Amino acid sequence: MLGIVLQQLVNGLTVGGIYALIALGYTMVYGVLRLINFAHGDLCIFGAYIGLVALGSGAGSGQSHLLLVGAAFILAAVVVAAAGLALEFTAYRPLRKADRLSAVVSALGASLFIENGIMLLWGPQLKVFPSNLLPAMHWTFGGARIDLVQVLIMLGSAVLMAVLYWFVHHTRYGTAMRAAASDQDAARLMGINVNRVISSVFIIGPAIGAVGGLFIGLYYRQVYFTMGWTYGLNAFIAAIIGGIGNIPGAMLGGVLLGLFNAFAAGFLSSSWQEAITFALLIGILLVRPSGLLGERVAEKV
Amino acid sequence: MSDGSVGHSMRLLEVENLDVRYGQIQALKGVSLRVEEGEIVTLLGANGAGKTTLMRTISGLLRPRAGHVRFRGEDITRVGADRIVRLGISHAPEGRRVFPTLTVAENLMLGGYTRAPAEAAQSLKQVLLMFPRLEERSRQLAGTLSGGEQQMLAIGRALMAKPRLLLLDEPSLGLAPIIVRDIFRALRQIRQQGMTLLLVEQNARMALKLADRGYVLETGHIALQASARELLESPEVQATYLGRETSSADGARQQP
Amino acid sequence: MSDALLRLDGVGIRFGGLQAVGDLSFSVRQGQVVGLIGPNGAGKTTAFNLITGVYRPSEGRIELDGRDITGWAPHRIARAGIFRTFQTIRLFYGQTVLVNVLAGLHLQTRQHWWQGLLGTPFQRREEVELRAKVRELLARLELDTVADEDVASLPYGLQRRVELARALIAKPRLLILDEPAAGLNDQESAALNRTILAVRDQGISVLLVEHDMNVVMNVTDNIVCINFGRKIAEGTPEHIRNHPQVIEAYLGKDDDEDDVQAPVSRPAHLAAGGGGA
Amino acid sequence: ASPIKIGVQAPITGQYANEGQGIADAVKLLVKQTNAKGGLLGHPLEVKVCDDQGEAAAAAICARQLVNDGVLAVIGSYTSGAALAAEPIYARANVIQTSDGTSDELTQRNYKTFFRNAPPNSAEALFTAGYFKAMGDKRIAVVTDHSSFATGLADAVVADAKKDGIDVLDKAYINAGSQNYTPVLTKLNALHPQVVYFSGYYTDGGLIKAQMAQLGMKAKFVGGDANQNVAFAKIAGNAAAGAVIINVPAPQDLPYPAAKEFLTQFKAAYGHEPPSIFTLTNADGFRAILDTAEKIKSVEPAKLIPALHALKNFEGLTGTFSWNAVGERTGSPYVAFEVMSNGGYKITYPPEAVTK
Amino acid sequence: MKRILALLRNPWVGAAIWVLGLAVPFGLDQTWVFIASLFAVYAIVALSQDIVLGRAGMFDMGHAVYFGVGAYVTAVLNTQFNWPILATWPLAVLLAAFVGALLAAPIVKLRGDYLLVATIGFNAIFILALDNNVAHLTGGADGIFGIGVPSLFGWQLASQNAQFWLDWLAFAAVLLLVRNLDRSHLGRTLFYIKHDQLAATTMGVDARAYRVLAYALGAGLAGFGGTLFATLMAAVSPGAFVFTESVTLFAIVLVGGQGSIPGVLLGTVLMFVVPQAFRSFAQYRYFVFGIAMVVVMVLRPQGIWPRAQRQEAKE
Ligand SMILES: Nc1ncnc2c1ncn2[C@@H]1O[C@H](COP(=O)(O)OP(=O)(O)OP(=O)(O)O)[C@@H](O)[C@H]1O
Ligand SMILES: Nc1ncnc2c1ncn2[C@@H]1O[C@H](COP(=O)(O)OP(=O)(O)OP(=O)(O)O)[C@@H](O)[C@H]1O
Ligand SMILES: CC(C)C[C@H](N)C(=O)O
Ligand SMILES: [Mg+2]
Ligand SMILES: [Mg+2]
Repeated sequence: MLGIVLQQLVNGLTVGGIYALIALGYTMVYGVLRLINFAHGDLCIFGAYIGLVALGSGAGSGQSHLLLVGAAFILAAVVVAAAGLALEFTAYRPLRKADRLSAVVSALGASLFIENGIMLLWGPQLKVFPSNLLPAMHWTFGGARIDLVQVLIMLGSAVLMAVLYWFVHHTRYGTAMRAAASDQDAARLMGINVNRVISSVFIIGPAIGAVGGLFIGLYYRQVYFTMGWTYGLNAFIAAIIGGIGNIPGAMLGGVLLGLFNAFAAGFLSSSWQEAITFALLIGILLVRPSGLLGERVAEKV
Repeated sequence: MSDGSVGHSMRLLEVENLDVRYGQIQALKGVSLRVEEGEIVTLLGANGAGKTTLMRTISGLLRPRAGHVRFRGEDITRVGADRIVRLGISHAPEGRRVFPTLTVAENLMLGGYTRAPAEAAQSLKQVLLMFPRLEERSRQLAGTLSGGEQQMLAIGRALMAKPRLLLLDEPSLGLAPIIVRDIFRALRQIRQQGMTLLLVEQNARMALKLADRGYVLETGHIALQASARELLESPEVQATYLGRETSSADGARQQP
Repeated sequence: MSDALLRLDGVGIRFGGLQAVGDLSFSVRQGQVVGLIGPNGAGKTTAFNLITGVYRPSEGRIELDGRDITGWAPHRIARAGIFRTFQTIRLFYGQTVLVNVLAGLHLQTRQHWWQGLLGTPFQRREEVELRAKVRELLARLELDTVADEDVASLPYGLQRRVELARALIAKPRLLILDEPAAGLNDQESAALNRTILAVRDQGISVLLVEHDMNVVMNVTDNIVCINFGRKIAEGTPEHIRNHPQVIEAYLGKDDDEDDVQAPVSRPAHLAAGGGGA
Repeated sequence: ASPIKIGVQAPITGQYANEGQGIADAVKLLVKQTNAKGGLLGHPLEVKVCDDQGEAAAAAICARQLVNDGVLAVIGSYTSGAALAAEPIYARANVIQTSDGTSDELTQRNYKTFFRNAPPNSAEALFTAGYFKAMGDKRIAVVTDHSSFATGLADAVVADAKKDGIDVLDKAYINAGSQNYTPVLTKLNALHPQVVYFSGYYTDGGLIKAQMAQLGMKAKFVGGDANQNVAFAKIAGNAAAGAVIINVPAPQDLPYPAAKEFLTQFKAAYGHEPPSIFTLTNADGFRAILDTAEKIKSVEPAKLIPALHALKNFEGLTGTFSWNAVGERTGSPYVAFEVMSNGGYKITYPPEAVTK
Repeated sequence: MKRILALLRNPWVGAAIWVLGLAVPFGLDQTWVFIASLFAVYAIVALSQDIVLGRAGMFDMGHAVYFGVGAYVTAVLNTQFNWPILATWPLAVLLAAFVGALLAAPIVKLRGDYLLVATIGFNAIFILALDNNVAHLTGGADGIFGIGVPSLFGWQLASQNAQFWLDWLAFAAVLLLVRNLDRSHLGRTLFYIKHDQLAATTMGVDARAYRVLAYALGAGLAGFGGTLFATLMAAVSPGAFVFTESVTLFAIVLVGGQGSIPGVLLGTVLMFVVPQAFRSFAQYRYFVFGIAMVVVMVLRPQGIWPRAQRQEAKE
């Protein structure tokens, strides 16, 4: 029994780590622009495709696979960050002063664009990652098995998140980001280049998300052009559970969601798992409308 | 503060023929004004006259349709707000606009965002001396401060940039009489430190008593400009902006 | 006490560790104008929010006409006859003055929702009547010329008046005004004084928060001064004006020119306020 | 002469896109060949393709559109669900439909216009239970998605297996495409099954096989007919070898010369092999319709449909078959084959079919 | 251009266009008749979404649920209990409205984006319930097929044309309802709540009750669209009511223009009719759509055809 619980813990933490990485992008953009960037999930999956290209093209070049994988991560992060920046410039910046919902629709449009762009570039069928990219190592403890990809996912996400947290909460630039998040004009009056801050959010979030996307590719070894929605939605839920706009919240939400998924599927019902997840989400919202770590700033009247 | 590098003939701030629109509404029409180094200039005007609009245009938050803003001889009309701060203009905006989800300390720290940390720390000491309440509340989220406390924070935050020119938009709005006085005292202190001030106030009497010169803005254009003393004595100004003394002989201010 | 319209009895609320309002008791009688004053952050707006149901008091009792209305939702409080304006204006921007003021007639509207959907003759007739009522009031408040303008395009002073009209048309028993003179120049605030007195003359009680002593001292029958959420003085304007604690905490000593111009290294009152009483 | 329109309703996009494209490609290839020979009864053929995404809702719209386009016959869809949703619409409009959908319901609703080009679930389930028995598998866990095909097949397998005295430990549902199956597999593993039987489609089947390996599960993977697709082995990766699939023989294992010729032509035209046997079964459905129309010299539904119901011993690419009165394809042998590490298949059961 | 728009806004011009629409089966081929029916159905659903989103200001991204409830009520009652199609109408509408009210009641107090997430959740749960074939009524992932045709006074509306006319009539009824809403106390109250809930409640508006009412109304109309959809398609399946459909409905309202009837209809044309008409570009369809959505929002953030400013002014 303990073995099963441990195994489910491993299962959950793996997926949770991926969710958390993607959730960070949602939360950062939301924090600064109050915008649900519906295109974020697609950007992340775009990252997986870019990684796939790198891995596919380098496969015969005789490099050690680990190096190749590392290069794929960097390439994916860079390309997706560039895409994020381009997205911000074209789809969101012109709507900075418009109604919030206009930007949401623009984001939905961007999502369709990216998703179907991927389809046009890579075709409407599943794409499969090469196997054997990573050494087939695994460890057994207490009846549970964990393999190298899973360890990499957990470690990678933990480190990235910690760095990001430190950056946003303990550096001047991070404080400036939070200031821009709360009042852009006032931030300008402090000498903060708000446009640059927003751009940096659209660089950091997608770059981290691309890492998450590539982890998906390495772990499940199949990607599909509409997958951005599924993962994006889950990550978004994670961000909400944790308290959207809040970086530790995104991490907490992602991990909780992953664990919850695993335990719900493993012990309750695999086919109702998603419903149980949403029920949890709605329950949390009703009890804590701003998520677990979201601070309630009551509206002053 | 009077460094010789700035030629004496050079105006600190010069606004020339400014036109600003919000969509169809023309908020400013051909507004010109100037502020000399070390002066306190006040801007009077009814609601909607365009005072805030003028301030926001100077600090770069709004782009004028036509006209120029020059600061120390340099044309800053098209310069972004964040760069203008670096040039030496600080703006404590209307409605305080503190960062509600940041602490008081973080708000102040951002006020000195453009400066070296060590210099900013120096200014912080002075600001906290001027507004001790802010020191007590330094870890509180700014959004939960009362209106007066927020106003102190907004002024303190603007001072953190150690500006040459401080723009203050209605610092006394919604504040208790006693606080209003405190704030004006603080403003006097600031002036003694040699800072230049452009002040918008509904409380015309107090503003004119503090200022050297004043402008009266009416529906987007300058209707009157004169020394503060002249304005105080002008019948038009008295009728519209200084009603307290003439209309209500029993106003609070007349009490011993 | 039996003729009190509104009565607060030991009302208080905490936000986290902060007692924003504590043990507050006072009452407003029929046809009275009562002023609530106090330093910034004293809890005046919070008290209004407690009375109008925006916040729920954590202790104490609020009565209207002897009926316990503590903890009622805002719309029920409105039904009981209390209407308000806000410290920062809250109008429905992008709509005309007329439509804004129509909101005040919500409780006097008789049509059912399905009648609206079907467009029954009764519903159409009522819509015409409601608009006529609004125009009538707008004329009285000299707002008729702007009735069809978007409120967003109006100067601030007029916006305040529209907000007042919206509350007045609802036939309040008690009207609550949060800093109605903020940002008005002296001419405008003198006009406000006249309006408040006219409202009172119709038998409507008024409770107002205001920092402009020119308004407070001239229109109120009774003033309650609070500090740190607690009442420190209550009485006629005359009484309050000379009340040492009120002067100390709120009004300040009236300074003559010299005093103001003298350099003050550390403002005494600020220090006193910050130190807590 | 005015063209005769042929519809293709298939998942051109969606999870099963490569199957849908395979069907569309096969039909286009046959149409090209037919037109090169002068068309059908002197009329050129024209193809109308509609993407049903493997989705019942989209399928109903496709059916409406193809009917409005005035097609004579529709080839497809790949999934039973999409075929089922479209079936009544074609029936009302008297449009012939041939599909590889194996859900038994397709032939149970008495629509005269439907012709199945693959054998039904009930036959497959019976064969599968027999396979378990022959292999000595006593403890099986069943996994299915929610499609009518997969649940139908899973239920039938469970029933038949129980009749054979096999212990069915659990029947678990997954949501197709959700990828994260380790939680449910962990749960099943705790029951120590000898076999995990999966009745759904290859995209999930390959992943389940891979995740079983990741969890170190000892159970054997056995998949239903919808797992036969070139992508299965790619998705399962290192873990693919040893998976068993139950279906009619795969394209490369077809002994018939006609099949070999078609495969060569297909490869020449598109640069790759067909994704699965279902490209060929659908081609067979289409070929049978063309052939019958030529024989009776008519494309009148009133004449063509009864003629198709009487189709006997048609020489298909996938073997000789007939259609009975309800449009059921009769006469196709099942086999069980094992996936090899190079992605090829090795037939392991029944003994008479075993590849040497 | 302004003048043309103003002209098109005139109700008589709208009525004339509607009458012209009645003639579609005489002038155009069957493909277009089907597309026109589809338009009528989706227009009803989009208008109902606009009640909740554009008028009451609730970010509902799960509106396909109520569309689905209506469709499934008709499908189940007709195929499994042999109810005539028209007899299922009232139940489809009422049940959808009821479900809407029930789901909305606990969540209407949530702020914008949180409400949006909760409604996405409803949509996901709804689909799973359908997939899991709850109560063995919904037919699982592949849904229900073979829904019958409506009959009126013993006359079978079997032809595509007859169905079109039925849908077109229903569409007119819904249009009238929505137009009346705009002129009523209810419509105004929803506007107040959308704009400033606190200010509205202090005027005596029970915001929660009104929001639930708006939700029920929107859900009921969506359910009406659903029952028409089930009949038109002769099949229902979860795929027609998934979250992405909700997203499309949501986008229609904003691309067209919140609270603007012509805007929403235009949005419906763009998102549902154009794709049907350009089937041969299927591959590029959503790609182009995506670009179009961004471009429209950037150029016209209020939507292509925004609500007339201050409609209320003219009495
Ligand atoms: N964001 C805006 N959009 C449209 N019009 C605006 C906007 N801001 C200000 N205005 C209009 O511009 C004019 C000038 O406004 P401004 O705020 O500059 O006046 P002000 O003198 O500061 O008034 P107040 O004393 O009320 O602060 C007014 O008519 C106002 O309605
Ligand atoms: N929602 C809240 N959460 C936390 N603290 C609050 C909240 N609302 C008010 N406060 C605190 O309660 C105290 C009273 O605030 P309130 O707004 O009532 O003051 P006020 O008397 O109206 O002041 P002003 O004259 O400046 O408007 C302040 O210290 C304020 O920071
Ligand atoms: C082609 C097959 C994989 C189709 C599957 N047997 C179904 O009925 O859906
Ligand atoms: Mg102003
Ligand atoms: Mg207040």
